[in-house]
Amino acid sequence: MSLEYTSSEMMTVTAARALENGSTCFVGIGLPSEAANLARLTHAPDVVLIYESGTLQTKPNVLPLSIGDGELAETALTTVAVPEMFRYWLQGGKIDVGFLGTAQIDKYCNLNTTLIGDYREPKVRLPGGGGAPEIATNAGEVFITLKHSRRAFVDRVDFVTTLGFGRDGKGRDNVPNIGKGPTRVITDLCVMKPDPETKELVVVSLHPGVTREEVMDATGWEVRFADQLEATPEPSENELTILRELKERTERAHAGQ
Amino acid sequence: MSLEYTSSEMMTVTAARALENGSTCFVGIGLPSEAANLARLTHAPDVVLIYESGTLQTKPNVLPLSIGDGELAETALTTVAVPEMFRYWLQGGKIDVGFLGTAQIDKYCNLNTTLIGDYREPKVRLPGGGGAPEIATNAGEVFITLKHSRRAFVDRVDFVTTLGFGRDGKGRDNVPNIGKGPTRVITDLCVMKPDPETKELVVVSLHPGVTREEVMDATGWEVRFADQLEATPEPSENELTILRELKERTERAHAGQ
Amino acid sequence: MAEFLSLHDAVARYVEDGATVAMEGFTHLIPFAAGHEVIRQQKRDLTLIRMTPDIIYDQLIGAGCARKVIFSWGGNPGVGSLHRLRDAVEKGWPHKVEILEHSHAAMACAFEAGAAGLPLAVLRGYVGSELPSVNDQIKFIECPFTGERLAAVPSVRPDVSIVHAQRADRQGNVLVEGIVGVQKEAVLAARHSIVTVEEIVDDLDTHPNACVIPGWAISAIAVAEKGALPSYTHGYYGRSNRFYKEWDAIARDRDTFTRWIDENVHQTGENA
Amino acid sequence: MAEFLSLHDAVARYVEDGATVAMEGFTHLIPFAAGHEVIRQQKRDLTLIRMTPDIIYDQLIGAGCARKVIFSWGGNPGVGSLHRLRDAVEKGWPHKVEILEHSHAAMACAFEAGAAGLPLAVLRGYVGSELPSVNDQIKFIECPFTGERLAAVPSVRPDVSIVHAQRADRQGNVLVEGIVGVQKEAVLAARHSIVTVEEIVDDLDTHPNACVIPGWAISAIAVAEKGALPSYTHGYYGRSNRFYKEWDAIARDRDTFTRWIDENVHQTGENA
Repeated sequence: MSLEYTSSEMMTVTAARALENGSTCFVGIGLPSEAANLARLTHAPDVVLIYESGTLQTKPNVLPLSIGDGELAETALTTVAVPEMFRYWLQGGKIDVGFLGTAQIDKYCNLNTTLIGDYREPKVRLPGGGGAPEIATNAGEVFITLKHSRRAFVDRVDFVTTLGFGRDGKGRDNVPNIGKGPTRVITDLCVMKPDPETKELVVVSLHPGVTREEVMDATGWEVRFADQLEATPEPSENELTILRELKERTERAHAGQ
Repeated sequence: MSLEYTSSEMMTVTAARALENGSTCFVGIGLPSEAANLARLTHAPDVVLIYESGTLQTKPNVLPLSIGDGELAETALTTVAVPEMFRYWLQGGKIDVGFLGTAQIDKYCNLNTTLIGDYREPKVRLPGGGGAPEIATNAGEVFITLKHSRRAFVDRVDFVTTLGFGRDGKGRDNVPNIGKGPTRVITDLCVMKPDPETKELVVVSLHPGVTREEVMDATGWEVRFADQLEATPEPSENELTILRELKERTERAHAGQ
Repeated sequence: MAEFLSLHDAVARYVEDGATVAMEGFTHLIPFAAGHEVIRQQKRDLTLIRMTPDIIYDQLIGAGCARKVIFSWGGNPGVGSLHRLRDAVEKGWPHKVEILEHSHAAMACAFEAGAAGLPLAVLRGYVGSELPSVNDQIKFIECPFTGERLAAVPSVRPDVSIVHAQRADRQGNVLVEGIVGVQKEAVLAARHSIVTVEEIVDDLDTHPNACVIPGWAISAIAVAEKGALPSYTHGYYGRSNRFYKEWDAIARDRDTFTRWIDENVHQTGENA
Repeated sequence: MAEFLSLHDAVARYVEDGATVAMEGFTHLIPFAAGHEVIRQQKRDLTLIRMTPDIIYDQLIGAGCARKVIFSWGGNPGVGSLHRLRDAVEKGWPHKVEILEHSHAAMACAFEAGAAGLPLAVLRGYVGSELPSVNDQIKFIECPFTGERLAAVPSVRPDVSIVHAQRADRQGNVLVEGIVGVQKEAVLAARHSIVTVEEIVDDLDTHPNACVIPGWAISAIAVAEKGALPSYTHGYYGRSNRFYKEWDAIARDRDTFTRWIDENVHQTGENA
């Protein structure tokens, strides 16, 4: 039996599945938050979700619009001050997975959320680093999720806001007390992982119905595919139901405010 | 009309009077705590008492035996973690007066609470620095109260646990972001203040009935007296009553535990 | 000791042209009423510090109050860009605004260090990021024990910090509850501070380790009911996510923005 | 994820001979029951870290468990000396104990830095004190922004931290309330941690910003009713000031001390 689902849903479900039950996850707002909460509501009931607003072990019933929605504090185990969040919980090494989105990402998984163009004369000014620069280096590993497009997937980011593996893939070599960095990138087309040697992002799994050409067209460098390219498993009916209910609840809640 | 009172009571009342209403005081346990609470219960109802256990703006009904008695937390505005206490409240410059006791004090108002004798082969091991080294430098000014004796008032302390004005009286010169240091020492015999130039402790006021000879006998250096030596005012009946009630309440409370 | 002032008087007294101002509140408890008062009083050349500029700084920047913005994430949360911030940075409207940007971790540590009276904050940060190449206030030091290279940033020590909180008692002690952000740090780090509150009560009615800022650590307290809207006050009212979304269209256009400020800030007065 | 263990098993598993151990609790919530279990299991060569050694370390030192003590104030609060600590330092009984001493401010910052995963803590400390001349772990750095000389100490990162708290829920989340000291920092700074609690409950029943240590940040939880006596547990029982005073006579004499430990620790077992 074949289910109907959108490529966005495919992305979210795949991203959610990456998160192991029981792990502690520092959650970025937007797509990462959607995926992390879907994980919590499906296979990972004991995943610990932490938002940079200080909400520790939170279980929002609807997705937050902002990183500090009241829902996050109301359903948290406790809420700590923001300096404590970054010092004790992130830098203190308590986070297994940092889950991030980004505006731009390059071949070596560096992230740009600062600007397009030149720093002093930006074409487009983006929001900036936020928590990402230290999430990416202080968390045990990093998952990244974003929609696949040539605008987003570039050969070299305009600005390295947040370290993937550096301009040359060696940015984490010999750095003490640093996490593994990005271990997977989940898009609406595929899953990519850094090559164990070169750290170049490689497509390891194609989503159902997606062709290599589509991925190549949406990627700003000559993207490589793993020798053993896998097919991403489809979402289950249960996952789709729960995701859709979550999004409906969210929309209802936010429309009312 | 002449009141009966002990030299200890005279000391406590005089120390209490030093504390201005509305000031914030970081309180050491023992004599300083007794004096600070007497101040709060008499002329300084709005004095803010802070103990290093994290109890902020506390109003104990009985004197604490330890720096962290339950009474302190129960009557505090709020209680913060100890790192916050030392970082935000003391080092952050929120304390007007640090109120300290000591085992040894010298001519330049340096305090020793570490040991008598040589550090590696101590004759007597004392408790150590505790909060004093940073209270003495980070508070706006410092009051010291202790009983007068040759054992306590020495020419040179065996060990500078806590800076008064250094071995040569110049220990605070040109040090940035440092408090005024000790501005008065209140004993059971007299009040002493550092000479504005040399920083040597000078007797500025004798308690009623105390002679210069008694002070000289109890001081381990050739102590100087101010040109305009004053007579410390006697305790009032009200102060004595309140002090005695406080000590009675305290004894009753501690005996019951 | 905190003085109880009207919001007008508190802003008039403590926010001077050219001052360095931190208005904090991490999504929660953003001091919008105070921000509007700063706009009404046409303060100029402010250096605005804030981890997440949010709509409040978009309004101040668009209204011409800012000379410089120090921040770590400048967006309309969950919605998109801050159009007034972008217009100022990209096109210099209403005038050029300088920016100095950090990461959240660095700014959070810098507020903490400011509250702690230190000149610098030390963190394991900025590794591999290019932010240090565009922010000369980010330096690196070597740990004298391990040799590890660590980032250092100057502490945040504003001339005045402005925060919003649930309530104050009659002695001026303030309760902050829920997402407390860096509000306490902002107040303690600043030379002066203004706290707006929903209400003044006889008894704060708190638990033993509540986040309470004592009155003697605050310069002025002003009652500003619903003073955090469109952000929210835990226990009082929710966030107007709708307004955050609507702001996108308002702020996108210079004229629409100016009209909105005229109608909703200038023409209303303090109790709007 | 915190495992629920008996106190015996928790100590047996996590406290190894030669380990660096922090038993914290600032006057309040001192983990006496756990300390006694360490004595019963005759752990040896421990490096004991604690801001205020107090009676608990006097007992461990006298019982021969300690090789080194790192502290900032070693006394019987409000009573006098720790005679066992003094006897070990001054006369080497039952064997020589090394000491490394700090100020409270430095140790509090060192715990904070340990929890924050940093190798060092920076503070405005030790100015004019001679402690740096007898503690080679105190260094000074220069602020790269202001040139100010600041003290630096290594962060505290124990092999195992042991603290006592009011209660845990069934997921192992722990509430600490009242004088919270450096307990949370001790747990977060350590490689392993044991938390003893008065009771296990279905619901911690806390307020939004309570000091709660999540179960996944703790190694083991053991129920130890009255586990902080003669210190106290806010909301459960008071401090036995009387015992603190009585301890002076017990600890003054080696034989009296040894007899007391035999009768009150060795012969009693975990549930004494």
